[in-house]
Amino acid sequence: MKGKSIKVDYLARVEGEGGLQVKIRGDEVKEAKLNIFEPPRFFEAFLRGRKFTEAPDITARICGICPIAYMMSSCHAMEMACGVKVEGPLRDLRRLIYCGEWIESHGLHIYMLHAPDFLGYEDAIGMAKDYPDVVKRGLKLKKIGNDLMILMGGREIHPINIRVGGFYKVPNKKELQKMVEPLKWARDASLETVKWVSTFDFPDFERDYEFVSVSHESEYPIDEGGIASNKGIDIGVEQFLDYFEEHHVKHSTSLQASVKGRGSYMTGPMARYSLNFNKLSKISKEAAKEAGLSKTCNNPFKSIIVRAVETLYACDEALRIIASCEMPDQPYIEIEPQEGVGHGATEAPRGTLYHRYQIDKNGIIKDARIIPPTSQNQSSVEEDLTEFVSKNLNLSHDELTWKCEQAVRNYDPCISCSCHFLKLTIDRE
Amino acid sequence: MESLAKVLKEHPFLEGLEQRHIDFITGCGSNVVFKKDEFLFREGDEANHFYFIRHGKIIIETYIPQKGPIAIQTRETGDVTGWSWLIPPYRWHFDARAVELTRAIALDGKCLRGKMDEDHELGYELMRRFARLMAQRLEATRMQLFDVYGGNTKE
Amino acid sequence: MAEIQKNKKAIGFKDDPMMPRQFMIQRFRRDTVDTFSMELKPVSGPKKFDFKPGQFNMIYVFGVGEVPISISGDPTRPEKLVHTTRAVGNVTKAMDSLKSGRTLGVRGPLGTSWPVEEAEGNDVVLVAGGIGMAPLRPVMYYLLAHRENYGKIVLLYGARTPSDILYQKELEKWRSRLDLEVHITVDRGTGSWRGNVGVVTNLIGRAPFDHLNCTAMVCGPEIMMRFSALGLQKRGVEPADIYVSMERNMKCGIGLCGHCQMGPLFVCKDGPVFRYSDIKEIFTRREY
Amino acid sequence: MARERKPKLAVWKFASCDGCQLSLLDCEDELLAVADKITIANFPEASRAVIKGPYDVSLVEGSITTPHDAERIHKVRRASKVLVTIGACATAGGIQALRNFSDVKDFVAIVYPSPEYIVTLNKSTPISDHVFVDYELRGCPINKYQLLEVVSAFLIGRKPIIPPYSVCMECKRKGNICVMVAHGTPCLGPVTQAGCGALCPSYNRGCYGCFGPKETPNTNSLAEWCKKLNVSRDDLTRFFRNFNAYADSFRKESEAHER
Amino acid sequence: MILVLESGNLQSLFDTLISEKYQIIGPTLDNSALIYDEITNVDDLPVGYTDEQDGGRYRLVKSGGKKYFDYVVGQHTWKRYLYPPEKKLFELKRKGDGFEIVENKQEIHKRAFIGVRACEIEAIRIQDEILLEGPYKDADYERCRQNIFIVAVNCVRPGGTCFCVSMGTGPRATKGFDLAITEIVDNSGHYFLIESGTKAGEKIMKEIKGKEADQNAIETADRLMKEAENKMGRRLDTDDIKELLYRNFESSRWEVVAQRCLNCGNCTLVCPTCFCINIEDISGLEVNSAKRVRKWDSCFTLDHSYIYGGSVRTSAKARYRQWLTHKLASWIDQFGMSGCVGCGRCITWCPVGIDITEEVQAIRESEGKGKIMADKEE
Repeated sequence: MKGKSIKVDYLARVEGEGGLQVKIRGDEVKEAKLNIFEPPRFFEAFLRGRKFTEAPDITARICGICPIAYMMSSCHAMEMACGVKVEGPLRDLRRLIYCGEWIESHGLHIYMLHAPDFLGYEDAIGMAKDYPDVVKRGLKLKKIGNDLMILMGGREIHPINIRVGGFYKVPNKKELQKMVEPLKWARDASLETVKWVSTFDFPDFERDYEFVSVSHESEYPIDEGGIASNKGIDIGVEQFLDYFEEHHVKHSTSLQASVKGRGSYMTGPMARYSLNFNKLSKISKEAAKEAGLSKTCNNPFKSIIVRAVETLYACDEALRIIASCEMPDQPYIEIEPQEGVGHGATEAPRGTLYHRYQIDKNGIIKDARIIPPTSQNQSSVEEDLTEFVSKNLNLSHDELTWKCEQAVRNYDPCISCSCHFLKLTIDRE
Repeated sequence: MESLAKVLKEHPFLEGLEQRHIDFITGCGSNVVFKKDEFLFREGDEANHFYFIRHGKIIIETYIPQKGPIAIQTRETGDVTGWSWLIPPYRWHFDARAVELTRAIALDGKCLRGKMDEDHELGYELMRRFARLMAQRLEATRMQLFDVYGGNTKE
Repeated sequence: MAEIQKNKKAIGFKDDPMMPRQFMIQRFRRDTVDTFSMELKPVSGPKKFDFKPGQFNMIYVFGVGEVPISISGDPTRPEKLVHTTRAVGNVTKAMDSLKSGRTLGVRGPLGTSWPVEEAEGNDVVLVAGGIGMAPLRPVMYYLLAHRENYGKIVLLYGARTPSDILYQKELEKWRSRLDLEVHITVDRGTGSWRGNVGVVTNLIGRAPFDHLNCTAMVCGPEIMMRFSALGLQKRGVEPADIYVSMERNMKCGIGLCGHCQMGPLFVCKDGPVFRYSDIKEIFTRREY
Repeated sequence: MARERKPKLAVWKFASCDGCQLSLLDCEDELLAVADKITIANFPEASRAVIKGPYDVSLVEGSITTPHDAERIHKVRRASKVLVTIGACATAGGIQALRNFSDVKDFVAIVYPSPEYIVTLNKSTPISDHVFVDYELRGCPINKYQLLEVVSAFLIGRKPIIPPYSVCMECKRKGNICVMVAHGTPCLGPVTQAGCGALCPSYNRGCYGCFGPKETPNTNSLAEWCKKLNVSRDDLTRFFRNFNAYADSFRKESEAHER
Repeated sequence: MILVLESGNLQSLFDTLISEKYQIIGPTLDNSALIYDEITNVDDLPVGYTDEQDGGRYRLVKSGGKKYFDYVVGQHTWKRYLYPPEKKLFELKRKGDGFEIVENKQEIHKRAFIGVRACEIEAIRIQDEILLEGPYKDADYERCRQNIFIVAVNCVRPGGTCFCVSMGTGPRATKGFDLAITEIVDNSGHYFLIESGTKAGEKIMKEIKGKEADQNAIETADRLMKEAENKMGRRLDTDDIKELLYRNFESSRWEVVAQRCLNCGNCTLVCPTCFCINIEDISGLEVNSAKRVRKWDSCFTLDHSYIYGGSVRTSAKARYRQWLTHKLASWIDQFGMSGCVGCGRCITWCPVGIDITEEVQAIRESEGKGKIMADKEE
C-alpha cells in the first residue's frame, strides 16, 4: 500500500470548526493533525480596557456550550485579584448552576454527539428513529440541566445572572425546590445512561495519559481548587503558568498547551474521574463500578461512560446542594477593585479552564490570559490519533475515517473556545 | 372658413382672446381628418402643428423595443394637443395616433411662431394658455409617477 | 359623518366579536395577475350575510393571520359573500393559494357604508382607483337594483395597465348600458388598449354629472382619493357630498385595539367610509 | 416520494461561539418535531450527514472576519432560498467586532506569539454587509422561542412575529418594576430590541443590549439620562459597546462618549 | 353608614372577603418594589413604606411608620388583572378542510381589589366605557370585570407626580367603589374610616369589626383630603385642552420632546387607561394548531400604525404627539371624557422623566408667546 491519508474537512458533532488530517506512509502514521479553522476572535485583546466586572459576560461569549465555566473562571480570577473569596451559600449556588451546565453539556455530548458513533448513526435524529425513547430520555435529561441554568442564570446560553461576587438575584427556596423532582428523575435517567453506554462496543485502546484537573481537598472538582496531576503536579491555581505552557508546534499552527518539560496531558472527564474517584458520591461510584470502570480510566473511547457517571454525580450533587443550602442574605458580595493579578481555574465539562487577569486600581483589565480545555487537549488528541491509526491500519478507509472522528469526539472538543486557535493551512497532498 | 373661426372662437383654450388675434390664428388653421390608426405625427419629425380635436380620440404613445407601443395619454374631443412646435428644436417627442376617426383643426405652428415673435401681446396670451396646459399635463404626469393605484405595496 | 353602526349583533363566532366564523370557499376566480375573487358560504349558522356597500370583513387564514378586506359582492343578494383581494402580504398570498372547499375565518360585516340611501335623487359619481374598485362594486349593484331612484350614474375607474382592470366583463356590460356612464383609464396603455390613458382624476373634469346635485364616492389609495377629491371640488362638488374610504392598520376591526386611529377617528368603526368634509382637515396631515 | 417534500434546512457557522446554533439543539421538547417537519440537511454541529443544497432555509451564525469567510458566505447565499441570520455576531458583527474600534494588528500581537500566521480582516462585519439577508434574528444568544417562531412561521408561510420594539414592552408586560426608575440602575432596555423576555431586569439587573438596537432607538437621550445617574463617560462608552458594538446606533453612541 | 375600624382589626376585612370567596389583590412588596399581587393578610401590605416620586424616579422608602397605605400609586395598575398584558383568546385546530375553535375556558376568580385610589377608579371607569359601552364589547374584559369588589383608599398624601386634582379624579374616591377607606393616624390612634358605595359593600361592612364613626373622625378625614389637594405634586391646566392640542398639531414643541422621547412605550404600558392591544395570530410547529393572543401594545411602536408599505407615524415626534393628543384631546371626542386621570405614572416611569404636564404647559406657553409676538407686530 502506497501512502494514504485520512482527511475530514469539517468535523461534525463538535462545537466549532475543525478538521482532521492524518497522513499515512506505508505502515507508519507520518502525521496526525487536528485542524482548527475557527477564525480568531481576540478576546484577550479586547478584554483590555474593560472593567473587571465585565469579564464574566464577555468571556461567556467565547463559548456558547460552556458559558458557565467561562463566567466562573473569570469570577474566581477577579475575586482573587480583589482579595475576596465568595463562600457559604453563594458558593453552593455557584456549584449548583455549574451542575446544570454539566448535566446539559454531558447530556448533549453523550446522546447527541457521541452515542451515534457507537451505534452507527450519522446523528441523534437518525438514532431517534430506532431508539426514540433513549433519545427522548437524553433530551429530557439535557433539558433539566438547562432548566437548572435557566432558574439560576436566567437563560441556558450566556446566562445573565452571574456576576463577580455572586449573583444579581437569588431564587428563593421555593423556586429551588421545584427543581427537586426533575433532578431526581434526571438522577435515575443518568443511572440508566451509565448502564446504557456501558453496553457499547469499545475499541481496545489505552494510553498512559498525564491526567490534569482542578483539585479540591474534599469535593469532586467542579468550581474550585488547585491543580493536580497523576504525575506529581499539586499546585495552587496561581502557579498554573509555572507548570504549563502554550507553544507553537511545528506540525501545527495552533497553540497547544503542555506540561513544561514533559509534554501532552489530558483534562476533562477521564482526568477528573481518574484523579478524584474517591470524591464521587456513593451512587456514582457504584454506578461506575457496575459499568465496569475501575478507579481510573485510560481508554478515551470510554470517556462516554465517565461522562455518564459525572452526569449522575452532577444530579446527585445538585440535589445535595438544594437540600442543604441556606439562602444567602445578599445575592452578591460588593467588591471594590484593587490593583492585582488573579487566577481562576474551574472544570468546564470538557476540562480545565484557566483564566488570569491583571487589573488596575480602578478595576480596569490590563492583561488577560485564557487557556481553554480544548487547547490543552489538542496534543493529546493528536497523539491518540497517531497511535490509534497505527494499530488499526487494517480497517477500511471509511471505517477508519469515522473512527478517527470518533477519537476526536472522545474529547468533546469545544473548538469555539477559539481565542487561542489559528487558521491552519490544510495539507492537501 | 367661417365654421373654423366659429369653432376656434368658442374653444375654451382661446377664450378671452382678442378678435384680431383669433382672426390671425384662424388664418393659420385648416380642417384635418385622421382615420383610425393614422398618425397625427411621429416622434422625431419636425413639429409644425398643433391640433384642436373637434371629434374623436387620439393617443400619445411611444414605442419601446420588446414591449411594443406604450400609450402615455389620450386626448379626445375638445382637447388641444402638441406644443413641440413652440420649443426648439421643434421636433415631436412622441407619436400621436388616432384610435378612431378623428377630426381636428390643425394650426400651422411655424406661422404662429413668427407671428408671436412679432406680436408679443399675442405671444404672451398664447404662452399663458400653453403654460396652463403644460401645468395640467405635468400634474397628470406626476400622478402617473406616483403609481397611485398602489402597485408596489406590501403587507 | 357617515352613520356609526350601532350594531351590537354577533359579528363573530358565539357572540364573541374576536372569534371568526367559518366560511367555505365555493368559487375562486382570478381577476388579474395578483387579484382574485372568492365566493364564500357559511359553514354553519344563518345562510345569509347581510351587509351594506362599503363594509368590510376581517378575514382569517388558518395559522397565518387576519386582514381587513372589503366586501365586493352584491348587497341585494346576501346569500353570496364575495371578496376581491389583491395578494400583497402573507395573509392575502395565503388566501390566494387556497382552493375551493377550504375554509376561512370571517368576522363582520364591520364599519360604515357608502351613503347609497342618502344619495337617492342625486347623480352619483363613483371614482375608483386600482383595487378601490372592489369596495365600490357593491354600490354599483345597489344603484342598479334601485336604478329609478338615482339621476345619472357615472363610474370613473383608473388602473395601472389594461391587465390590471378588475371585473372586465362586468364593466363591459355596464358600459353598454345606456343608463350608465362608465369611463375607464389606465396609466400605461399597453397592447391593444384603445381606451383612455392617464390618471383617473383626468376623467373627473369631463364627466357628465350635475355638480350641484350629486354624491361622489371615491375609493382607492389615499393619494388618489386626495387628488380625486380636489378634482371633484374643482368641478364644484361640495366636500360634504364627497365620500372616501380610508385605510389604516386594523387589528380588531371593532374599535378596541387602537391601531387604526386617525386623529379622533377609529377607521374601523367610524369608517372606513367617511364624508370628505369631516376628514378634510386631517386628510393631508402628515403622520396623523 | 408520495409525501410532500420536506423543506431542507442548513446551519452555517462563521466567527461565533456556537451558542445560537446550540439554541436549536436546546429546543429539547421540539427538536424531534422540527426534524419531522424539516430535513436537517446540513448541520455539522449535530450531524455527520450532509445533504447537498440548494437549501430552503439557511440559518447563518457568526460574523465575517477572514477573507475566506467573506467568500464562503456568497456560496452559502447562492445555495439558500431563504437566508436567516441568527445572533448578534451574524446581525451586527458580535463581540469580536470590538476589534473594529482598534487596530487589529495590535490585537493579533497581544494574543498570538506568531502574528504572521494570522489571516484576519480588519473588521468583524455582519452577514448583511456581504450578502442579502431575508430575515434577522437578534440576540446574544438568540431566543430559542423566537427561532421556533421563525421555523413555525416559515412552515405555514406567515410573517414571524418578531417585534422590533423595545425591551421595555416585554418588561412592563411581565410586570417587572423598572430597574432604572426604581433603583437608578442604568439599563439599555429602552433602546434595545425585545426578544429576550426582559431577562436582565427580571434579575434586578440593567439590560446590556444583547438584542441590539430597537427600531428608531434614541440612544442619545438615554445616554444623557445615564449621566444624571452618575455614569461616567468611559462607562457610557462600554455600556453601548459590547455584543452589538458595531450596530450603527450603538456604535455611534459609544463613540460619542469616547475620549 | 360610615364606620371606624381600628387598625388592629383591618384583618377582619380581609377575612370577611376571603370567606366570601374573594381572591384579594392588593399592594405588596416584592424585591423591594411595590406591586399589586395576591395577598391574604394585612401583613402582606407594605406597612411602614412610603414613596418618593419624580420624573423618571421612584424610590420606595422605609418610613418606619405604622401606616398600611402610606405609599401612593406604584408602577402596576389594575389593568393587569382586568385586561391582562397577554391573554390567549382562543386556540384553533385544523379539522378536515376547515378548523374548529377551542375556546379558552378559564375560571375567573371573584376578586377584591384592595387599595384602589380615586384616580384608579376613574381609570377603570374609562376602560369600562371603552371596552364595554361601545358598539362592541371585549368579551374577555367583561368576564374579568365581573365580580370585582373594589376597596378604595382615599389619598391623604399625594405623590410627587400626582395631578388628580387637575383632572378632577381625586384625591377622594366619590364613586365606583364598594368600600372606601381613609387611613388616619391622629391623637386618638390609628384607625380607618370606612364607607360603603354599594350593596355589596354594605354587606361586607356588616361583617367587619367596626363601630359607627363619630363626627370628629369624619372631619379629620375631610381635612386630610383637603390638605392633600393642596399638596399635589403636579398640575395640568385642562382649560380648552382639546382645542389647544388640535390647534398645535404642528407645534415645534413636539420636536423638542422627540429629542428626549425614547419611544420605548413605557408611558403607555404603565398608564391605567391606555387600551391599545395587538392581536397576534400564531401557528405552531405542528401546522395544525393555531392560536390568537391579545397583548398590550403601544402607539410608540412603528408596527402600531403599519399599513401596507410602511408605518403612518414613522417619526418619534409623531408618535409622542399621537399619544399625548389622544390621551388629552381626541379621547374626549371618542369617549366623551379625558383619557388622563392624573395618576402621574407616565411621568414617574418614563425612563428619562418626560412630564406630560410640562409638555402641555410648554405648548400652552409657546402659543401664548406666538400671540404676544403677533400683537406687538400689529
